[in-house]
Amino acid sequence: MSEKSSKIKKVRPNISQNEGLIFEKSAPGKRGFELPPLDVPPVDAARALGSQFVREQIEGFPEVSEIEVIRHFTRLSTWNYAIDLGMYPLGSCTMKYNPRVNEFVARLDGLATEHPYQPVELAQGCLRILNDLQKCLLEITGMDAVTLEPAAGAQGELTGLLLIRAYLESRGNARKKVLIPDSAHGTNPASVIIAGYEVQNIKSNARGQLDTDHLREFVTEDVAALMITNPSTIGVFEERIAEIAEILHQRGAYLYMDGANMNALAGVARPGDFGVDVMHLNLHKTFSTPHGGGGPGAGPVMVKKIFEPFLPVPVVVEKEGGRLALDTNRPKSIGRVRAYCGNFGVLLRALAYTLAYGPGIRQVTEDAVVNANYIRKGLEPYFDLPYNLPSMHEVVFSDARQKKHGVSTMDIAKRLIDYGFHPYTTAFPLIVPGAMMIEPTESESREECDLFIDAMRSIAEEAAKNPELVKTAPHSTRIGRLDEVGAARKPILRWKP
Amino acid sequence: MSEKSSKIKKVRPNISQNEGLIFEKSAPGKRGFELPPLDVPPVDAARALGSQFVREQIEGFPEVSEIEVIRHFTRLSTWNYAIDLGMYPLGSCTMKYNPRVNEFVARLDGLATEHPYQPVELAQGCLRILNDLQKCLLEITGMDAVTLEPAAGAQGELTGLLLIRAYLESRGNARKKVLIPDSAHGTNPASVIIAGYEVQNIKSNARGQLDTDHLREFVTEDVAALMITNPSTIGVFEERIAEIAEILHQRGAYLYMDGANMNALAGVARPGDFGVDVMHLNLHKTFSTPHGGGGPGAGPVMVKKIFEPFLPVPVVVEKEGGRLALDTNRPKSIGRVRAYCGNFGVLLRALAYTLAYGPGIRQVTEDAVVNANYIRKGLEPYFDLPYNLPSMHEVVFSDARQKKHGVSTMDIAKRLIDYGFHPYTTAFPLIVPGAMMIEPTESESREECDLFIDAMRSIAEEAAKNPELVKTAPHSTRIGRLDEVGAARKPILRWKP
Amino acid sequence: MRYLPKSPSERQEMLKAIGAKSVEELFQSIPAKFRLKEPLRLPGPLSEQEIIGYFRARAEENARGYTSFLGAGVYQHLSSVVPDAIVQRGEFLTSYTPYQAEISQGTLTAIFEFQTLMAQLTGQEVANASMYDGSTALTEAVLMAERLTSRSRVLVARTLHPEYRQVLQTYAKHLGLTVEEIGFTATGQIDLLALRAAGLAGVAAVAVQSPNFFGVVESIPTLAEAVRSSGALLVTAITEAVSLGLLRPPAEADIVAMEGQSFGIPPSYGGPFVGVIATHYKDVRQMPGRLAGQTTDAAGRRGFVLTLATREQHIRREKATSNICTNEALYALAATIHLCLLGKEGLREMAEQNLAKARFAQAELEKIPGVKAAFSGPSFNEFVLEFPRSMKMINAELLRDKIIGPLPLGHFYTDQTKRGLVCVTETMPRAEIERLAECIERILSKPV
Amino acid sequence: MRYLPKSPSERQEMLKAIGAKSVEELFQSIPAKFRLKEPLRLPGPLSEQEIIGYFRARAEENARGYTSFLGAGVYQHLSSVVPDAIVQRGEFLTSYTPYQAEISQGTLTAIFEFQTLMAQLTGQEVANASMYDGSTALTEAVLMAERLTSRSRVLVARTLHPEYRQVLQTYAKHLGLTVEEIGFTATGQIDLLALRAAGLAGVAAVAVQSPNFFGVVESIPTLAEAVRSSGALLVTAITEAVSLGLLRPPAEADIVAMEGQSFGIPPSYGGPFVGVIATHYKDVRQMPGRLAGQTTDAAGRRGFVLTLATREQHIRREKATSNICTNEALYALAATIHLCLLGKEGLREMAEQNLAKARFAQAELEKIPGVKAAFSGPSFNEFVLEFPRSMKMINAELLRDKIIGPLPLGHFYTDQTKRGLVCVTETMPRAEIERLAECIERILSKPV
Ligand SMILES: Cc1ncc(COP(=O)(O)O)c(C=O)c1O
Ligand SMILES: Cc1ncc(COP(=O)(O)O)c(C=O)c1O
Repeated sequence: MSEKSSKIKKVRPNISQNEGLIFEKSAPGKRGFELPPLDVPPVDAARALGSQFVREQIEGFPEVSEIEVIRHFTRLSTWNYAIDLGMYPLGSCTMKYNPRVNEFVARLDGLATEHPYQPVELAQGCLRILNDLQKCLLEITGMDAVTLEPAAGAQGELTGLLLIRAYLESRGNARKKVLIPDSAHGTNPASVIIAGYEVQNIKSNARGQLDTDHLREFVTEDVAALMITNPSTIGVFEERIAEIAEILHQRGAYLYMDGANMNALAGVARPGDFGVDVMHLNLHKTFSTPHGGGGPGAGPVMVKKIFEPFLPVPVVVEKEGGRLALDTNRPKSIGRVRAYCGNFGVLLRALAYTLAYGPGIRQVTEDAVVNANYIRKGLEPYFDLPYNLPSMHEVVFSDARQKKHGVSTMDIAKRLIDYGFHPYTTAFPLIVPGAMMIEPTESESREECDLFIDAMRSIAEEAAKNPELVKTAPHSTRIGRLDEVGAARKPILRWKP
Repeated sequence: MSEKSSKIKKVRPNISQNEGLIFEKSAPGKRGFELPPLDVPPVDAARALGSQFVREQIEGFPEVSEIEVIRHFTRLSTWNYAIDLGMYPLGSCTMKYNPRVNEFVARLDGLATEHPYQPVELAQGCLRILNDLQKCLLEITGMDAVTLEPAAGAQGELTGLLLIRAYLESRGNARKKVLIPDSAHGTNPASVIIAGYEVQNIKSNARGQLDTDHLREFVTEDVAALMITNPSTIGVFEERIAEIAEILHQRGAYLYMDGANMNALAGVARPGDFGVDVMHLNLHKTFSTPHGGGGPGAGPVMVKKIFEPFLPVPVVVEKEGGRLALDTNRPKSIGRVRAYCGNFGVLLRALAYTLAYGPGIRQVTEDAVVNANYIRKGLEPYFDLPYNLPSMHEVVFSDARQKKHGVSTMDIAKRLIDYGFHPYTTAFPLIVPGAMMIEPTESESREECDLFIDAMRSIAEEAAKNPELVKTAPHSTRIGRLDEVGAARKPILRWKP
Repeated sequence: MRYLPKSPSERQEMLKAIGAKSVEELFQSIPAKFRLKEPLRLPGPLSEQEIIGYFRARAEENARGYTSFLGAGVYQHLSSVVPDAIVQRGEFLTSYTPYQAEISQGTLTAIFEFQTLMAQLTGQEVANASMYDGSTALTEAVLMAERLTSRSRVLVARTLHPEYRQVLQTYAKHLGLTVEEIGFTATGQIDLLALRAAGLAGVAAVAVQSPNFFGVVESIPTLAEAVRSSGALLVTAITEAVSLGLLRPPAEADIVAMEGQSFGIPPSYGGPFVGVIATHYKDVRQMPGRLAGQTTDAAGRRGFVLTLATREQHIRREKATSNICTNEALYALAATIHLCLLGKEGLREMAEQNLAKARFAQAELEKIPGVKAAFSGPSFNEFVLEFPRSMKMINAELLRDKIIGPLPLGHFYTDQTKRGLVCVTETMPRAEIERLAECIERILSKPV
Repeated sequence: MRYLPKSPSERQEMLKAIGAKSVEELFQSIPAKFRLKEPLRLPGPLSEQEIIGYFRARAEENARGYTSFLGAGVYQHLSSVVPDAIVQRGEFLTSYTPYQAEISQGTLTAIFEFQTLMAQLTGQEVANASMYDGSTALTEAVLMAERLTSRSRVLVARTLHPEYRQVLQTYAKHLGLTVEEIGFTATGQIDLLALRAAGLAGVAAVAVQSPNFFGVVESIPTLAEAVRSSGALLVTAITEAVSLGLLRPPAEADIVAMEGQSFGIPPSYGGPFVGVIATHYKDVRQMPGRLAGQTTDAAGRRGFVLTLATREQHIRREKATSNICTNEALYALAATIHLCLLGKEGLREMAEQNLAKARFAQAELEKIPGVKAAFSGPSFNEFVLEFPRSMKMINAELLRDKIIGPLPLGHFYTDQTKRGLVCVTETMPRAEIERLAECIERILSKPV
């Protein structure tokens, strides 16, 4: 590859196995799994159920052997980038190390095997895990009560909003609107809608912060809550957070905090202390549970005392003697947000993570913030920093300087791939045109941060001197930029024989 | 890569992470593991032991964190080829699928955790595994008695030879020589020496088979045994095997069979039936235990009745009521060949493999032989077949035709890498100059065999048309051919600060 | 601090490079009064060994050693060790949502395969990857029907999983939907007369489950027939996905909402599982959740990308089809691997074993005096029995025999305190089924 | 047949392509009378579930739930779940010996790191990767000394692991080596006077172990001093590798033969473990076993290759330094990962905890009337106690308390029936040590 400059230190080309779709390997009669013999009399399905209820064989369903399955997915896996391979500086995503012991304990017999409907006397271990995690999360956030039910951040947002709504309703008026800064994540407005509210977008000020004067105007009797992300999605702490809370509280509205950026605060400051009423955490971000190519996650919601009666069922309660139980008989509850007891397997991993650090979790936060600032320092001379405020766990540059050469944040992101890195987050937050949102997390060594800084500097140089090289990247991957427009125009969403 | 012909269907280039040595990532104070706190009073080592017994800190020992270790070895792993990635047609090595469930059961609590010195009453499970495996191996080989002690094939050879020696000694004369065909694996002669015998090499005949007339000459009163590999290392069954055994037996010598090629026979024919007196198996070949980049293995030795008293200790014995015990009180035993009870963890996996097939193991053999013959058929027009006898589980070509263009078996092997395959075995057996020894095993699908045939044909064409391309291969790996001569001249065998 | 790759002196050097005197300086933007002065009161730090010890101790406090006849949406099924070995490869486990297609083809290809498998199984044209679980999939399917029909009435069978119905209620409440429940007949199936009586005018969705919460198979073609002309959509939930190995797929439904836990995902006290929505190709733009689509690069090589993102919150914000972002991708992958192993024959055989075992169990249990089937409709691997005494009492006794007995229906249907839902899958040994029958017989034969 | 990637019709098509009418035809070269007519009488075929069931049943027949004080060459040590997660990556697990360096740099680099770690730990210049285990490593080390010195007497300390000595005997017997054993003193260390008395003339190797089989640390400098001038080589075996975290390495030995099981490798009823030989750089060409060396490719990039293969059987056949071929590479990798995690401080801390726990245990046990230390030399994590009654009887009683007691030395040293070898590592909770002491005290206080 002639374009491969010697500046690329982190990767080299190597061979990579091709592989078709599993359906393309199928042949009748191959088996990848065998069942133990049936130890009861067989039953004729058509006779037992009525033939109208019995299906034909499944057209196109694969028939392959075990080794073909192993190879298929092993080969596929080698086409992925991952935290285990290197830095994954996706801003807002907190792609940190996923400890292996968490995978181990999540699979223990007696935990992975438990059924949500088994009698609570036989589920004390599961309940204790939930209860212990709840206590940890309350201590870390400084809040009063918690539900672990929500399956991800977005469901946490919805749950939190429903709690505010339920409380307001109980006081006679659910109100109509939720305020959302323009820097917010897309799930925030989407959740507001499901909660039955209107979205009122509010503009950030020139410093990327919430303008309190502006806010004062918007907080009317119609406003149920403000959803804020703190540190904001540009990685900056809302200095006036207490004032913001006060403005809301004075008008009977509440402060919801999207806790996606809690990796900047754990052990350093507590939302409960600075006026937050309701918040969620993303355990698959801050608490290290693996992202698995898109999930699972968990989005616990923490609230102040007044919202507690409204928590979704079931609620873990302590009975006398330390016995734990699941309470579903809660008349004021917003109801159930998903079946069973939340993403238990994710919650369990988050507890394992918390126990590994204990109060030392503060060091995590410090390292995350040091890394972000180190990268900021290293890249400030090369990239435009639209909001020059102190960065916490992430830093957001823009492609303003590179745009002059026709090179966009997406181009730089793709070129980073050639340098051996996963791209940063592009195109978010919306308040930064051409955003380059970089969150290294605490899991990166100085060496990896230095390589990243080097790569970005080198790309900045390329953008000036050889913009085409950057605009056509990546050049070293097994596949080039894909035709996304074509994919969406006439979507092919499944294999067909 | 301009030389990359479109004939390469199985692989494409992709990026691959670089990584230094772990020592190069070390920094004082980083930790990758923490111990639970000590629950007894600490002891001052110098005081307790005498300071002359206590070491200084270990110069250069690494200090790294858990994520660095995970990334280091994950990155390293991506530089390897493996069975899980594709065909590994190393002749004589039987690189077959290593079932995942075997890894699972080998790690079970109550198996992986057991100590070899725990009382036999508390080790009945381990002993039962050993005993069940013994029975299976005896049924498969048709032999009378077995030891599971040897840690690999080579140690099996030594053990087998010592058994022959001990028996002969018990009859008054250990004799002096062991005959070895020139097609034999290098471990055979090396083992003979440790057993205190001289090696007498004997030439194969023009058909690559043992010449019985020739043999008759060599089998004198000095000869203790003949070590034969059957099917031989050219993948051909010794048709005269019974006659060979007879020649030996008539002169009081014994037939040792290197069972490395048992993947051609299991379920089809039994060495015990065709005159073999002593043999070993390589469980890490025929019985699917993973090769792990060079081991571990296990090399059980099966013998005819007369050798049983001489088996190494310990011997698993059945007591009344089915209770099992380890017998070490065997006066005629050759002694101990390694500590404890053999490579138990490997033996266990081999049993899991055997149980998965049961009598169906014959199908394995059939598929292995079909694959080898299919490849032979596909490649015969393109490569020289020095011994044109019916192939069993492997086929050995030579580079004779390609040599004319200056292209050697090693060059073709290296070029195969560019085509996405692990090379076949080169430079063995010695009776084939420029050998290309191909053993697909039963684990390859027709699709993978076809890709292999295509690749080999394409390389044959390249060798004729563009020999330089082949001679300088591989071109697509993250590193090129390495300077082996330089490595051996002034060996650098460890990292130094 | 074993997870942190920094030495103390590296920390100092990095601070120096930043130009900060201390790490405190980096937190100056947080008002001083909110900065914690004391360390948090958290348990730990624990070594790896202690963490394992903690969780092992918890595992001991659960139901190890008990035989369980619980199902009700969470099933014990056989699975190979292979899927778990593969999902633990760092390349799958520790990667993010595959936004950067060039370095995410592994995940994207697997998602595409998942979508295909789910479509094949459900008899639908397209399926997404993925929803949080079955309950939220059902809920989102109803919301999707609302968008497609612009109507606001929802009719839900009372035979639909009670917790699914509760989740639907939670979501529906504030969206102006009215949810009406439709009862069931003696067959255990939805009451078609009641459905007709409720009227389909203004109905966005009729939601049923098959096999339903009582284990009874609903007649989807009949329901589709009944619903079709009204303009309402038929939404079918599936909680026991293994049933699709044998049962006619709900091809006539407009939207299928499925829980995929049965495909090799451990019960794990209720999650994480994997929800799926499958539907008509034409309605895909109203479908929530991730979709991978096939396309090519400039060189014409096949590849996969996340597509139709204009449905999603990160593009459309308040106008998105759903707020879902993080989903259950890793379990979609696990289910994909599991199904590839099982294959056409394996899945059918597994389903047949379920049927055979459940029928055997039902026959054994019905031999007990006073025990009888509660419903007459066809069932797969779950069935409701009516006992002569309260389920609660019987179950309390069964625990002494280390058996977790039938799910007491009274918990969800207050009038059904003597009824229990029995689940028997291929994992249940015959001997344990017989032991259950013996124990119940013994319990019932005791004087009250 | 789930491991076989062929459909019945593919088999037929392939046979057709080969030109064979049936698969039988491919076996024609085997004389008909030797071809089996009947299927083998083997158990199975078993499904994966049944295989797991079989092995779980075997596990139940072992010592689960017992506390064990056994060591004697096989030790319980803490290890992280990380090494096992990594060695299970197919790229490591399912690759062959790295003959093809271009596609084996992962394994080769790790081997190079292993060699480095072993050299650092043992205080030697170079180490190989790997030998079958400690016992064969010791044996091969002695054979290596024979080659280096061209002498044939071997003096072996009786304090060397008895099974290691037996293995040495098995190998030595037919190579013309005479093995003489040297006794021990009241310290539990080799008897230097006896060593001198035996005379070093014609001696190839003096073989000792430290800490020795009694757990007593030998003075390697003193031994080296005593041996050096004679031209014999000092071979030092190490069975408890964790001791090197704290104890002075045997830098003065000429050859070190080590068992690496202590580095995170499970006991697994005695194997597979990993043996190592370490020695002087100048003697490396007489060393058996695999060696990876650093080199470069044509572009000057660093890489690693197997080197000095001219020592090995596949090149030198009967003139090779050993017959070893397959070794224990995967466990060398596991040990490497384990040691990288432990690191400088972690290994020392682990060793210190062993010392502290063993000292605590010894003190607790010596409080019991009639129980006393058998030897006075310094010990690490094992020590021999002398009891007022037979070890056999005491151990039989201890089993009732679910304790596997000290190893009865009488098994190996017929005159020591009242002595037991106690091993206490960092994994042993204080409470269990105290329980052992209580149980022994109770047992001994019973009238005979
Ligand atoms: C700031 C922010 N809020 C909310 C979310 C949504 O969380 P989840 O993906 O867990 O639903 C994300 C995740 O991408 C986020 O970055
Ligand atoms: C024919 C033959 N014999 C013997 C051996 C030696 O076996 P091992 O490597 O298990 O010692 C091998 C393995 O390479 C072989 O192929």
